[in-house]
Amino acid sequence: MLEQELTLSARKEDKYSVITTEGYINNPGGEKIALACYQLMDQGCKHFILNFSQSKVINSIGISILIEIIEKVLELKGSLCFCGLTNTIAKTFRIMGLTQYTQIFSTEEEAIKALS
Amino acid sequence: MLEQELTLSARKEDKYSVITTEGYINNPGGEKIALACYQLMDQGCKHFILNFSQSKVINSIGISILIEIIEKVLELKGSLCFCGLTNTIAKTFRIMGLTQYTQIFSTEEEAIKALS
Amino acid sequence: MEDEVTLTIPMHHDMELEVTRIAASVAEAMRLDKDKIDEIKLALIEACLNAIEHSKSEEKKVHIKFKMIGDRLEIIIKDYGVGFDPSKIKEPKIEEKIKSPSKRGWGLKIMRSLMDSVVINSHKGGTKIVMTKRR
Amino acid sequence: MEDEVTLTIPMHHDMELEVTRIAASVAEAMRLDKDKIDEIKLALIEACLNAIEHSKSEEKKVHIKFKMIGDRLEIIIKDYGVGFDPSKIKEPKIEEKIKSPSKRGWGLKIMRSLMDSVVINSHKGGTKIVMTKRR
Ligand SMILES: Nc1ncnc2c1ncn2[C@@H]1O[C@H](COP(=O)(O)OP(=O)(O)O)[C@@H](O)[C@H]1O
Ligand SMILES: Nc1ncnc2c1ncn2[C@@H]1O[C@H](COP(=O)(O)OP(=O)(O)O)[C@@H](O)[C@H]1O
Repeated sequence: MLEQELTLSARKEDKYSVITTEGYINNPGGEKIALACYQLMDQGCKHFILNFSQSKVINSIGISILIEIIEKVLELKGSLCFCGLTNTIAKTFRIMGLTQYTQIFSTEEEAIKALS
Repeated sequence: MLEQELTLSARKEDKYSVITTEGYINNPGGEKIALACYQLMDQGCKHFILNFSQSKVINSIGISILIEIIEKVLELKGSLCFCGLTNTIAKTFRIMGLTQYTQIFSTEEEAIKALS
Repeated sequence: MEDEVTLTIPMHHDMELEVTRIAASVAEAMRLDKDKIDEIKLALIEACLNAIEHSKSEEKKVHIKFKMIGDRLEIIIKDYGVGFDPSKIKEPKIEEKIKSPSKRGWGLKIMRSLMDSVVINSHKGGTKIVMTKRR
Repeated sequence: MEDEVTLTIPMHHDMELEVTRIAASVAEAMRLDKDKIDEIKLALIEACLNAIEHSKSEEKKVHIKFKMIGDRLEIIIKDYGVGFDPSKIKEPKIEEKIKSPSKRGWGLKIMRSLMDSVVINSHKGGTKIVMTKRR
């Protein structure tokens, strides 16, 4: 649906960057997130907080793009964490094993605290 | 749908009563509104404001019960008006000619002002 | 681009709301504005209610098809019931209804008023209504 | 009480979201809780995406049926495509995927993890998936 098209905003801090998305994390949605992350990596950012509190729907194609981002972050010896996940998205990430490589926080504040 | 089942609250003032509904104005929804109005009529109330701002969906069975209420109100030489209608519900009431017997106000405040 | 979504629902009251959700989501995808979507929803509720209430269909189902044809949404509502003769249905008048014991009979008028076009095809084998709305 | 809602959608990306809306509304009517509804939605998205992406169906349609059987919701997703052999699909492992160029292959695992049961029936004429979830 058109209304679901993903939009995002990125905020670069000293030690980390926060990417907040809104909408469906499908193929194009995932690509947008990846692009934003890769641009931040080019600017030297290594630690990422993905705030999905306004993204209630995801699919496995979107998630596989997230795995790509995680791979790149690990290569940089950086870190990536999620916050604002619905119970179902968090459960899915756990089932898939994403939590071996990333952390899940309830809120952005908690994620920031853990990174500071 | 269950979540759409109509609920309502009634407020009796000196000169008028306000009935505020939430949910689908279908057959059982309309019957609930009628029951509330008839109970208020028994208590001597003649002027009614129906606030539908939380009722976004209606059907013609619900509307025909509203016509029944209007008939009773006219017999009592009282009045009935609506507020908080969606554009489509207001348009439908106009098409049906309900506006010959009732007034439509944007807000409850305007309806109250007109009755005072 | 021509796209179709079809939906079959059992003949229960309130199932008409399921249909309006799909309608809204199809119409949103076509970028119809909010008021037009609301009008489509109400017209569709009436068409479904008529099938549910009057068709006496033995299979007890209503079949709905949404066709997206450019900027036009066409909705077909079908039942395999007893049918009726639309030319025999009297136009309702509020002046009469308000005094009459039966206040019903507004569904077809509401459909026709809210949609750009409504075509009814009804015979002993059932009823088919084709309604359209442009963006 | 057994009730059925059927829905046919064209094979376009994002049409899977239309399906989740009907699913949500059926599941709400059955009073499944919010998390279960979300799980059904994601499983259903994956089933529809697979039909859209992999079936190569010539009619280019996905057929979905929702059956409400007491406190159990059964969802059947069908395509008339090329089919596949589920026993040949390797279980994805994150340790491998993270190093592999292809990160895909999670759909079936997600469906199986989120639903109470998933039965796949696939052959050259197409694929039928039956998923269930209890209240
Ligand atoms: N699908 C249908 N099958 C059989 N009869 C129908 C159908 N739709 C409408 N009708 C007939 O047309 C009449 C007028 O319908 P309508 O204007 O919607 O008002 P109402 O449903 O309140 O009677 C109905 O009373 C019924 O006799
Ligand atoms: N409806 C279908 N028609 C044909 N092949 C399918 C279908 N569903 C799944 N498959 C096959 O099963 C594989 C695994 O599917 P899945 O686990 O959803 O992961 P992905 O879709 O990411 O490949 C697909 O790559 C495809 O080969």
